[in-house]
Amino acid sequence: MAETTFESTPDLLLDHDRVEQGDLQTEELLVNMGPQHPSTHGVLRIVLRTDGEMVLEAEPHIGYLHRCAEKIGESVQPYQYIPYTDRMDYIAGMNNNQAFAIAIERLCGVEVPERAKRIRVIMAELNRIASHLVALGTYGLDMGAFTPFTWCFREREMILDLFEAACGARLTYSYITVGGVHDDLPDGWVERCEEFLDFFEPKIVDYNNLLSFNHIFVKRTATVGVITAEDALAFGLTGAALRATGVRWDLRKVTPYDGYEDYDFDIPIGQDGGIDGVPRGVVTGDCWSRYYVRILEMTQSVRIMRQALKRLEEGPIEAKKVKGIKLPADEVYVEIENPRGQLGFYVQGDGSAIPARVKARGPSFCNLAITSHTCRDILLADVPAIIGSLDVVLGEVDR
Amino acid sequence: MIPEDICNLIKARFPDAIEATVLDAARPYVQIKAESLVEVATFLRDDPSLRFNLLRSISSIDLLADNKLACAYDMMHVPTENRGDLLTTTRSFALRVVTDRDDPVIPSLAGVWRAADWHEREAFDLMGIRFSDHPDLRRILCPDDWVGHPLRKDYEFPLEYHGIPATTEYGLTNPRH
Amino acid sequence: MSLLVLLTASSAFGAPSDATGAAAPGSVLEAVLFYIVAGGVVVSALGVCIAQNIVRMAVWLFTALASVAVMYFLLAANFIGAIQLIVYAGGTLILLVFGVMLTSKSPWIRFEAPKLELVAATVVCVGLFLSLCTLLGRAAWESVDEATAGTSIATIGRALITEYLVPFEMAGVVLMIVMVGAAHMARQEK
Amino acid sequence: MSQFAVPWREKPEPSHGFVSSFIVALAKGIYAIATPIVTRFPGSILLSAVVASCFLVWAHALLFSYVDTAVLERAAEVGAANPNAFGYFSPSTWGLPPSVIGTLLAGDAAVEGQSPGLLSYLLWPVQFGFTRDMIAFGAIFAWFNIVPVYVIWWERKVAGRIQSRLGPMRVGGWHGWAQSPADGIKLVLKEDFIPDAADSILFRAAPYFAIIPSALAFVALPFGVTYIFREVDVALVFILAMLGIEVMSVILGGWASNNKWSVYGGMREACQMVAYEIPMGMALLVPVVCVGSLSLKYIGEVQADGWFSWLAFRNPFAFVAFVTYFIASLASCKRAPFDLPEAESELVAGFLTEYSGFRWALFFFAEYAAMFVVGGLATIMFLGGWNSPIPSDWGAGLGESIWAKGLKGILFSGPIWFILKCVFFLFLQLWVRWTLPRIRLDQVLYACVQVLLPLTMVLLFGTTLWVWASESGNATWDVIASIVSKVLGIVGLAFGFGFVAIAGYGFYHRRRLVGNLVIDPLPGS
Repeated sequence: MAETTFESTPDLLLDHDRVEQGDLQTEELLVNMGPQHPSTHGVLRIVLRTDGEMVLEAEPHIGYLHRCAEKIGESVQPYQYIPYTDRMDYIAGMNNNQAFAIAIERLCGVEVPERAKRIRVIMAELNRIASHLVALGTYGLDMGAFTPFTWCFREREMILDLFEAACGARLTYSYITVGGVHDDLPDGWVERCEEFLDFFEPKIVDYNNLLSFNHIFVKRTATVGVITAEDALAFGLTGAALRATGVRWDLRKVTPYDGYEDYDFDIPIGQDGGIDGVPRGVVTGDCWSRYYVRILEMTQSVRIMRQALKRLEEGPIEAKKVKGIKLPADEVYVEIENPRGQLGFYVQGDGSAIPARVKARGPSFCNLAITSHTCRDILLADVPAIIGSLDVVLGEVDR
Repeated sequence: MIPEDICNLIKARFPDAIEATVLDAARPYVQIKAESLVEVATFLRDDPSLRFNLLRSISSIDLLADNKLACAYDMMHVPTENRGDLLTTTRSFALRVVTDRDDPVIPSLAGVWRAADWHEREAFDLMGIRFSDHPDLRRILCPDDWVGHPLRKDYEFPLEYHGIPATTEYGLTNPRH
Repeated sequence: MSLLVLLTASSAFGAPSDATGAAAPGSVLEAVLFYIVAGGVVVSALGVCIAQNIVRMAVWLFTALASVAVMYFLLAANFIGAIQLIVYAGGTLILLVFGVMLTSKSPWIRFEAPKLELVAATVVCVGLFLSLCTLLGRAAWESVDEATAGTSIATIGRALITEYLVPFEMAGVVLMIVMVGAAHMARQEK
Repeated sequence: MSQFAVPWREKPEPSHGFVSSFIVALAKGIYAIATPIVTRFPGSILLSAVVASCFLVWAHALLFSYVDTAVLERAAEVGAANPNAFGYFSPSTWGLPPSVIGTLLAGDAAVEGQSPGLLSYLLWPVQFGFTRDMIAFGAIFAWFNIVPVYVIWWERKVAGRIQSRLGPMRVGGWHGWAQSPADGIKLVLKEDFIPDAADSILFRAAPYFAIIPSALAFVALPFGVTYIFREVDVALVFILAMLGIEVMSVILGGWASNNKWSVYGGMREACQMVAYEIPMGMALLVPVVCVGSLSLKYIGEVQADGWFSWLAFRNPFAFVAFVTYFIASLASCKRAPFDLPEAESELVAGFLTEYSGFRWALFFFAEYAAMFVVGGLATIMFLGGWNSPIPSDWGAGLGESIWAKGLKGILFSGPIWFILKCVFFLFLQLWVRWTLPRIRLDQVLYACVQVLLPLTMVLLFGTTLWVWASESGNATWDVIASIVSKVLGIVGLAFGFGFVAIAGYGFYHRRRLVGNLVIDPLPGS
């Protein structure tokens, strides 16, 4: 037969002297998980050092989707750059548009009209729901449950229908632009959106019954990949991953933007099991908490949207004289609450219409950095559970 | 706590560290010397009145006109004492370190905030800033055998990579595209 | 191939339930099948010795065990045949392969015995074979006319808990000791 | 060439080999004939397909019994037969000549020299065991092929409905009935791909290690009292052995692929199978202890007295053993939630990662056939086998005519009941698969070693005591036992009716998509 050797590639930088000598000497195996792997949510490559089913060490390797989006930002005007922000986190395009738009508005001092702010909030929360639906569905897939995926995507399709009606695109919207939003809402959109919210809210109970409180699912995710609040902050985790550790922290409350201070909503956090309907065995900061925080955030998003739809008034949707605006020789760093965490844009102007430097701080990028810290001495099946619960989008990790 | 107070705190503790201050801008920051970066960062993280425990971002900047490279550090305070309560008070701050463009070396902050690990690798990969004492300074986004650092202003895009064409005919004639 | 196996197995069980009669002992078909299966046993056993890769050895061992099971079926000892498949082919062998894959340096390595060992093994084997042959040649063979058909399991069961109770229990105790010992050894690692 | 140049028509037809052209032509032909029929009468066609496939299994048995009663028994009565003719396969004799068969069929053995007729020539080979085996083998092989193909199609439909989508709808017209055969043809025509670094011999051999045992399991699986290919006194152990050695194929396939994920799949399968064989076998021992036989035929015959005589309701231990067996059988078929060997999100496709085309199809044939077999075992060991819930002595008054036999076959006991119950178990397996997440390996082993194994030991011990108490002949105990059995039967009935009621509720409240949210688009969309 063909003799093959499985030698590790030299660039892995994993130490090999942990093989213990004994009667039952076991072989450690280096396994490539990805870049083509069903549960790495894109082109993530994780090198696992395994001993049987135990994963001793996991080292993520990223960059397979690197498109140098920051370099592109230095060659185009801000309103031309909006479509590129869609391509970063392609699951939550609206929120990315919003972050970059706010960054440019803060830099140039553009005042956004009231109606545009309301529409932005509606779109951002809709996209938060859509993004969380993808996260829940694919997390079900990671756990081997196929049905939640199609159920979540069924509702996501309706959100995409709404987006398509508003802006004509279903994935890369470029709807929220510098100074406002690109188009006004079509006739009947608000009613349709309310109809969707009425339809969607009871569906969350369905997801809970099917997946969240499923005994096997809880056993698979509870106490797996526990991250403490201190670790989470040290590694720069934000968003649901940070809230699951018990820190009630959300930029929409802390540093409100686009009028989030007007709305009444709660910040769900992860908590230990046994109370408030959280199953026994759940520990603050484990995979189940991260998953369930997203479920709870969807209900809060529905709440915000109902208020925003009620307060939507006629008016202009875009600030005047935004296209071709000269960026002052100044710099700004703006973070907003993306579905995945805090999405930041650092923009530096130099007096021309084109930014001198655009830097995106992707929440997925920072959240993924904790992988090698968390994926230690766990089972192979826990690796997809942890990666999936961090909910990374590789388009944004690699940018 | 406004940026002036933080700046004064740093000044009181490290009189020689500050090179420049920009405090009345959209993003106030303090420019400090590279060699005192780690002490200042540790102070910012550990001082009970500051406690900047969340490193938000490290942005590398190419100051081609001054023949310098810079790193901008954005940090934030996330109160963790009353965990579970709604947190509405926060403070954020920014540092900047400027280094030589030909031999850019900045001390690593990976020992202060572990989040700095990947951010610094990214800055190393795309801007070519070397971080001394970094535990694992490798390219993170580009392949290991990539030549050059793409985010530098004078970077020339390669025409091919391992036989894969990296530009189009249009790109050849319009290099800025 | 599957047809052959199916045929073998089907003829081994005797005729259909309501058909015209059982396969006559000593019929031509049975003889032919016996030689085919016996050849299979010999070839597989040789394969175990000759193969250089440990998984291939396991496969040869599997075919050897399965062929022996088919021989049991041919002898109308269905219970023994099925148990042979469950315990040896489906259980022990799988555990063996499992252990090899888990603990060996790599399942992809190959063994090459030193020449001296080969020569020694050949000598021992030939000697063993010759002594077996002489033993078989000297034995007084009696043919048993009545095959115990039908109630073989009941007979076995009764024999196990009456006549051979002590050896049966002894075997159980020995296996128990082996299990405890194995568990102890596995624990010692940590 | 036409006036309008159509680019894709200008290309020359790709040349095929003879075999592939033949298969394609065959597929097109079947498709052309079957599609109009199926699209026009979908429901009736499906029903007749079920009946026909049931018939396939037992038609040959009817034929044999006809030949036995009409020819051979009479021949023995009149002494016209050569005793050697009944041998399995002996070239020295040619059996009853067709002329004698003809006279026997005519019912008058005394008249010599009558022309035998075509029928007697057709029936002549059936008197030999070898021919009978060949026919029965054909039937089993056909069934073995039909089950996976249509269960896969059905699984996709069921999965679609559970996931609020439609499943296959295109191929063949009516609900994509031809999807699975079309997939099969595609798989056969696919490139025969073997990885360069694989152990090519073992890589090729591994699928056969899967498919031969699962085909052999059908040899001893009774579909009815007389519809057995071979009646084996240890049929249960034999089928368990066949299910047990199937694991070899997974290990071999995983190893020979020379892929680390495949090896993981193989090792997971090995440890899962070796572990779950024990609770599965011990759960099956519970009814064996109740009945006192390993012969599936005998175990089936014991349960002929209607619903309350089914072994699952014999005593509480058997009832629990039934559930235990079902869980263990899921594990032994690598079905969700125990589908760790091919866990998609962890191991890419596990041991199947490097397989494609026909070999991949063989693995799936084996898996679905094994699903049917474990369902069949559950049916025979716990749910009355081929007996209907109606006690079969109610039909004693029907007589012995051919029509009465047919009616009894449908009402009281026959392969159709067996197949329906197997289909019910298949549905349960699909339902579980498309509802539950996957279990982790340590939980799989924990469930086996720490939960199921002690449980089945208790069950076995308890049922032994129960049987011992029943055989002691204590009248009070008999009353208690019968009451317990009735209660268990009623619980089972409640489960059954609950199942039907839930399905009916779902059917009554079914909705297509969700209202006008989808149907009428907004301006701009």
